[in-house]
Amino acid sequence: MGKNKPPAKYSAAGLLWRGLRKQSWPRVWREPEFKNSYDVVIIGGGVHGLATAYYLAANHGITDIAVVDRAYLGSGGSGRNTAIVRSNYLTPEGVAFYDRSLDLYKSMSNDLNLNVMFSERGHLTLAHTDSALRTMHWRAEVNKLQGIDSSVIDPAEIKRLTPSLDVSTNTRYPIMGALYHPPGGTIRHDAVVWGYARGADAYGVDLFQQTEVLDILTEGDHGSGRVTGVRTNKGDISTPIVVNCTAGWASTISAMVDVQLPITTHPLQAAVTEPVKTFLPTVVVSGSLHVYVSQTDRGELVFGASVDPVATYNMGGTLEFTEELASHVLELMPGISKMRLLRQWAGLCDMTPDYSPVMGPTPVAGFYVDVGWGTYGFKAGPVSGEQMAACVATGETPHLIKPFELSRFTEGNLVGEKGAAAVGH
Amino acid sequence: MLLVPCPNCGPRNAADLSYNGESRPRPDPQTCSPEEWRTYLYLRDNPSGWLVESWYCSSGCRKHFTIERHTLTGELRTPILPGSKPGATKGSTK
Amino acid sequence: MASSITHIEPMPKASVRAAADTNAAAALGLTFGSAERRGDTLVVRIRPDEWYLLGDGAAPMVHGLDLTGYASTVDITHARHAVRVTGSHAAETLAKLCSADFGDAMTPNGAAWGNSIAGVTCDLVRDDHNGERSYLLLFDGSFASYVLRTLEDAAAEF
Amino acid sequence: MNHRLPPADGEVLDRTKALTFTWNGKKLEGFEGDTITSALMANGHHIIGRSMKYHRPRGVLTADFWDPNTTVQVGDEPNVRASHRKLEAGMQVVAQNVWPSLSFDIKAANGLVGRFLTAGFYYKTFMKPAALWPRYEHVLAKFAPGGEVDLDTPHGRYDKRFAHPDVVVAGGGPAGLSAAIAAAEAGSSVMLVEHEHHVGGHLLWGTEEDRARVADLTAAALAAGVEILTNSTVTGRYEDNWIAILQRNHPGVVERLIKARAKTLVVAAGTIERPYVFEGNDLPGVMTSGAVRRLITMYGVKPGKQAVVFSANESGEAAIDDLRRAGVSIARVVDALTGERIVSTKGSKKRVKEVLLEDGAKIKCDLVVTAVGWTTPTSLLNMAGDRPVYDADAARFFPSGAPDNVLATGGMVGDGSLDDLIEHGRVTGELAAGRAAVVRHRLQVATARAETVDEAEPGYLADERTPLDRWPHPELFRASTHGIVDYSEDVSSKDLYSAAAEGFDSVELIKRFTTATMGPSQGKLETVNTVAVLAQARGDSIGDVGTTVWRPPYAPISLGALAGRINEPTRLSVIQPWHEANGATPILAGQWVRPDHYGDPLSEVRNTRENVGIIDVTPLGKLDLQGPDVANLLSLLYTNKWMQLPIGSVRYGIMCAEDGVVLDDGVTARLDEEHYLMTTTSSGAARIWSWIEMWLQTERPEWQVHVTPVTTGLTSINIAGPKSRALLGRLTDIDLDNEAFPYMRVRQGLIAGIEQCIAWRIGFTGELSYEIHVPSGHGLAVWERLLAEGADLGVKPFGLEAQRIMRLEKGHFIVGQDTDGLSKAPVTGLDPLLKFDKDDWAGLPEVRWSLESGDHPVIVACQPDDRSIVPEEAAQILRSGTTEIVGRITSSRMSPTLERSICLAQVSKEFADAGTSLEVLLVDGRRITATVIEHHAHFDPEGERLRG
Ligand SMILES: Cc1cc2nc3c(=O)[nH]c(=O)nc-3n(C[C@H](O)[C@H](O)[C@H](O)COP(=O)(O)OP(=O)(O)OC[C@H]3O[C@@H](n4cnc5c(N)ncnc54)[C@H](O)[C@@H]3O)c2cc1C
Ligand SMILES: NC(=O)c1ccc[n+]([C@@H]2O[C@H](COP(=O)([O-])OP(=O)(O)OC[C@H]3O[C@@H](n4cnc5c(N)ncnc54)[C@H](O)[C@@H]3O)[C@@H](O)[C@H]2O)c1
Ligand SMILES: Cc1cc2nc3c(=O)[nH]c(=O)nc-3n(C[C@H](O)[C@H](O)[C@H](O)COP(=O)(O)O)c2cc1C
Ligand SMILES: [Zn+2]
Repeated sequence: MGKNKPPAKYSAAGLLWRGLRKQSWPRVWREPEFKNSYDVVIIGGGVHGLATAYYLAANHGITDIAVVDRAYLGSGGSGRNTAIVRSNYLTPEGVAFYDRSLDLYKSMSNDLNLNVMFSERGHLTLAHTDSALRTMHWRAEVNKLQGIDSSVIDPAEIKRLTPSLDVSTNTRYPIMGALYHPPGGTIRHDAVVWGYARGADAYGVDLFQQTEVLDILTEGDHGSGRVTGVRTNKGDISTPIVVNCTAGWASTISAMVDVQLPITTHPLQAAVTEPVKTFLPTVVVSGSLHVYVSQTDRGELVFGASVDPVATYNMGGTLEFTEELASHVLELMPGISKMRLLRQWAGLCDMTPDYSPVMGPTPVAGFYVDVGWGTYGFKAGPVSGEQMAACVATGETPHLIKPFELSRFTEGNLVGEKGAAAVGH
Repeated sequence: MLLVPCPNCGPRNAADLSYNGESRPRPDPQTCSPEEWRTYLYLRDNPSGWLVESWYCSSGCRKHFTIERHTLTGELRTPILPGSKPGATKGSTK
Repeated sequence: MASSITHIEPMPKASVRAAADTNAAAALGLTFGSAERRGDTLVVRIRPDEWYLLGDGAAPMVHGLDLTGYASTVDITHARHAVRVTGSHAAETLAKLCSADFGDAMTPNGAAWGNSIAGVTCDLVRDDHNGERSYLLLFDGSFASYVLRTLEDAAAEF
Repeated sequence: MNHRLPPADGEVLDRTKALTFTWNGKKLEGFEGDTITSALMANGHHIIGRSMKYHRPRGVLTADFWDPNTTVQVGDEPNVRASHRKLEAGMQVVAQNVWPSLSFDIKAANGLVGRFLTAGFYYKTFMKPAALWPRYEHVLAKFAPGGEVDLDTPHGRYDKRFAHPDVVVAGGGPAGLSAAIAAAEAGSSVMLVEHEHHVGGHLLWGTEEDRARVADLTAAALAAGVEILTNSTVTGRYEDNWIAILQRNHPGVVERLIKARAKTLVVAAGTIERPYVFEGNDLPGVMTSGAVRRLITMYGVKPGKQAVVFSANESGEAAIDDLRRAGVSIARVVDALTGERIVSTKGSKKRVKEVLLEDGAKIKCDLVVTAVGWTTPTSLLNMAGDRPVYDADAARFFPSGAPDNVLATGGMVGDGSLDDLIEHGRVTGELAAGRAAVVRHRLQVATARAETVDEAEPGYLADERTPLDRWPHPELFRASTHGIVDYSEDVSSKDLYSAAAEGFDSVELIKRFTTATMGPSQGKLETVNTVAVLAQARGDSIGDVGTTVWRPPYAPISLGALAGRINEPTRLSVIQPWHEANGATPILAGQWVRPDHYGDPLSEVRNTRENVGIIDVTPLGKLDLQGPDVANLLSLLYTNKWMQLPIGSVRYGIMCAEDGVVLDDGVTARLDEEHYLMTTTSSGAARIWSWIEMWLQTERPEWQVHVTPVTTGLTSINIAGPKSRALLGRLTDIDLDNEAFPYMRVRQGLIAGIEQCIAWRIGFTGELSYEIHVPSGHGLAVWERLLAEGADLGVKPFGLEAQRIMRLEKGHFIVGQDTDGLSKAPVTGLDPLLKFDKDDWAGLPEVRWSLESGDHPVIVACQPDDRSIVPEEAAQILRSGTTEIVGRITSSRMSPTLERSICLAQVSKEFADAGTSLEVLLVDGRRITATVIEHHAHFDPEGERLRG
């Protein structure tokens, strides 16, 4: 292709150098010209689409790729998620998969030469009932067997790790214990998106923003047949391979080739407070209270919840979300009632019946899906990109994602993550 | 909060009802194939647009009904009680 | 105190379920969502196919009904508890805990509807007494102490 | 108070009431009516905070809520808006974001290296070595801006209320007041919400005549019955005009959240004055014209001695008058309309000293006032779906069209004389009232009592308002120099230029990369300047760049107010007070509070097995079912058969969801020909009720079944143990003889003198037992009678824990504990209950296929070979010597009856046969063995005790 020039190297020295010479940095990615044909078209410029493009280029030498997004890069879930990263899932399939992602995250700042600020601060999932505690134990045991640092800790230990939590027993939802996962933490979500975009661009991948896919062109019968191209608001592109990485909008893209998905789209809401001096050192999740919280280095508390019950593509957000969030957070941390909510927003989540993704080929040849990311897909971005790239490049579904194929639904082999609480992150 | 027009009670806060999602026909359990049954169980159209879905007026009249909702704009139209005829748009205030 | 909150138990209560074409439905009448005093009994059409009979006359009234056809009755004296909120601030007190519109236009005297109060599913009947605002609340009895506590807390400002 | 002006008309101070407060520990005085800021300035303190990144000293910029530079800590409350919060006696006000002190801040050193700390610098550094990032992170976190949370802050009394006004008006300026009056006079109920402490909007710092108009309008509004809420903010507009209003001055509460379902929302939010971008624009002493006008007129504060005023509009002109009146000398008026421009300022660390103009003039001053135009706070309209459109002639954004139930008026939609604004407000108010009347009418018709609505629907009003003029205004955003664009985030126009050059050149990307507009004022001050600078950098038009998404809340809202009173419903059986008085340890089970045990669960088990125990099982879900089709319904929902259940019998059943997964279980009794009583699990009660209604209403509407929940109508007591018959026999007229009343039968009769009681013989505990259901008004009396009458039999209450142990001894599974979200019915091992010769039942196909495939796990009972070891529930079962998971322990206890540990487990089929040895991994890492036993029951597998 000839285009692959490594991007300008980011470093403290470079910063100093350019600062002194008042020189600005080059563009993070090109503004490419629209071509009418590509080897692969990836729909969705979120972490999944960009990582898939990056690994196709980096690991498999496939660089004639267009990534198209109808808005700006990261405008979907990837730009609006609360960026919690962990690998202490309930099923062995889940654990192996997410652990690979965590590994990729650990070396990402170096690999992509961009600081993604992975903050390995420890992740606590609180249990307020016997049965929640039992699930925590279950998860811990499965995790330990796979070499994941994960254990159940008692209220005294919880208090030591996170003094702002109320661990007294006379509350409506007493904290009885927690699943503690020291390698879990948060990451700068935007930086991950930009890092993959910059990396893919350097290999010659073309990134098109404000480019909406309106239809997928096929030959043969709809629902089977094969892909020949995509139609966008900027023109048609012919391609034998289309990868659907559109998360919340996954059904709308799959409907273009009559592939029905086990997905409903629900909004997931989040909010931040005004900044205060840091006091919350860990990530805290409570499944029964439908809330999770962490504090950024800028001092804001970032909150999330479980998905809204009503399926919708509307990202307006609701007042009820903030009300419930506040009352539940104050039950966990009564001392912060005077903090103020600064902004609330919502993103769309592609929920599946078994809280696990749908990845790999479909009955339409050349049409691949990497969807079903629900409320937990950001942390899976790197491994999904790596595995989907392998899947597309080799035509074989790698074993790490084999359990997540679309066919499991009609075959009745659902993944057991449903056993874990609805608020996972 | 969305106002959902119950055919009996009129517009009610969505929180007063329970949402049962996309309505879809149940295959005959004696004759259907696993494929058909699991399509009924798991697969959804999930359109960004008009969708026929079912709600339960759990704190009001306690009736199930179907309604068309636009999943992007939130517009609602033609609520119907099972067994009754469409067009009972009494509930709409829009 | 501008509003009074009374737990009026025990009060006899019956639920009558009857399809539109039954004699029981014809005898009980009323529009869905309204209530009427008949002697010492408050008759409430709380659902399209369900009436509450509240008060000492409930059992005799049930007795007098022709329950042939698709009709039945259940004694709900113990299943549902009644609380009465009366006084000039009754509506304001309830408006702190319940999303209903307590204005005369939407819920005039004699209105009855299902709703929730502070998270508890509840049937409400506006049943003014001598021109004074009054609401009857009926809800699952196990919530009684919670509902009373919450109502009293809400009323404290008045 | 050396900077206080003499008393004058228009001030909101009560000079008879002096208030003492402290500022960074130093005692100062202000007046009632002062804001914290005005009191500080009156005392000569004009540096109120430091900036977030470079820790530059900052003074008043806008002197209102949105002032980015005057955020302080007051006692235990962080991030207080000093320019909005009214002074109170005894307030302890402390500067935030400073270390070690406001006047000397070490972090200000950041300012020196500012050239290198360009936007997004941290993405480009600290990558190597990777191990060091956590340490860098730790240091960065120390720079977090904002105040400090005191974790011992109590949750104060916050409150909420719902409201159903016809019209909500957001904004109490002249346009809003006028709209409110008109709407109220047209018959609407109206709530007028004003963010400031007083209505009047910009007239408050206007002329005497302006204030007279405010007084008139206020009087008219009150006379028309408008509910006026001041110091209150419309914080959000959500679907279907669900409006959030934060009221900060309701008596008796800290704050109150009003949730209003408005039929029409009128947005009259006015305009916000925008700052000008130039070098040194964040030096203390640089202010907007609105700031000096407020300070002088409302708070009697002299903002400086010598001013340069950069003015492009009448607000600048008015500020000049105000300054003169306050005795501030005007060093120079820089007239933007004639093309004059400010280039930069110079100052000491503490204050601006000099202004440089484009014509080269340098003017000494200690105050620079800018009047360069307005930002339209379209936030609430955007929440309703409106997209703002830029008008280059007026140099501001305007709304483009909201839904019919949201109307904008006043400065947001145009300009005009005061009379024009009031007239536009009036017409808008009438339109709002007219549209609200239609909605009100439709609502009344749509609710059930439609018959009570006589009048015809009012005609729907079209929007025929004459639009307000848009006055021309120069496009003034930035000087030829760079300066701060986002004060609270310390983002300069230079940062925006370099971010755009790097490719972050859409408005959303530049926001995320530089954090411009992401701070506490959320773009109220900085959006337009950000967009304008980006447009310049891109060589594009402001309109093409567009704005970022505005989102709720309009103004930050406390978590306390959002939470309100924290009400969490709890349910109690009528016996619960007795349990508590008698030493029960409570446990929360869903919403129910129940006795876990009364001190010693093991002895409760022993007593029940030896004598007789009673347990309060009221939370068991109970549904009264009546009608000719009940048996059909039961056959459809349970996996087993129900058509032939004789009157007087009970039967156990399990229910599946349509995917075959076990949903619930319980027993149902046939009381009469068409009358049944169903029990469900406690947690399943509500779910199963709506599940049944769903089937009846949507799948089998022709069936006739009436379902009534009676869970708490009946107090349920299980009397268990060998002496249960003797005990119950003393209280009832029911014939308890084993022949007359065998196992799995139901009888009705008198118990403890109470009529209409139900008793059935079932045995969750494995003992001879009677479960009685008595009308709950008598539940406590019956409970006490049982204890009194059975004293000689050794009757004792037992709690949930003893019941759990006994059911485990008996091998009964618990839905959701021994099964999980993927356990289809065959997992229970109760194959005889799965009837495939029925036409249909919920989940039938999946259960059949699961059974046919045979590869499902099953529940087995097993016993550790070391009888003293009780494996943890959730301990994993492994293929011997490997780490392959083949099952897990789901229930586990020490059995007091067998004096050994006992378990239920889910294992793969291959490990399910009796006698199989299981390898169990304990949580502490030890591996032990356990043996699968033949039956689920560890105790009395043949069931002789319960049948006896
Ligand atoms: C509030 C919130 C909090 C979350 N918290 C976490 C968390 O803590 N941890 C975690 O792991 N996960 C979390 N998630 C989930 C996570 O954000 C998503 O699963 C993940 O970002 C999905 O990434 P993606 O690349 O697949 O999709 P997205 O990032 O959503 O990208 C899809 C893209 O497709 C584009 N698109 C859609 N239709 C078209 C079309 N027709 N043509 C062209 N482009 C199109 C969209 O514009 C979008 O940019 C959260 C999600 C939300 C909403
Ligand atoms: N703002 C100024 O400083 C100023 C000065 C001179 C003239 N003007 C002109 O006056 C006209 C504006 O008159 P007007 O009546 O439309 O506005 P106004 O600015 O007089 O009043 C608007 C009021 O709305 C309040 N408000 C805004 N959002 C709110 C919310 N979400 N909740 C509660 N209150 C909220 C503000 O606090 C303000 O008091 C414009 O033409 C403007 O150019 C304005
Ligand atoms: C982890 C995280 C932290 C955020 N912090 C802030 C913040 O400090 N200030 C802010 O205005 N928005 C913050 N946001 C929200 C964004 O401004 C924005 O609302 C979100 O990305 C959704 O985009 P949209 O509002 O444009 O739809 C944050 C978002 C995320 C995911
Ligand atoms: Zn209804």
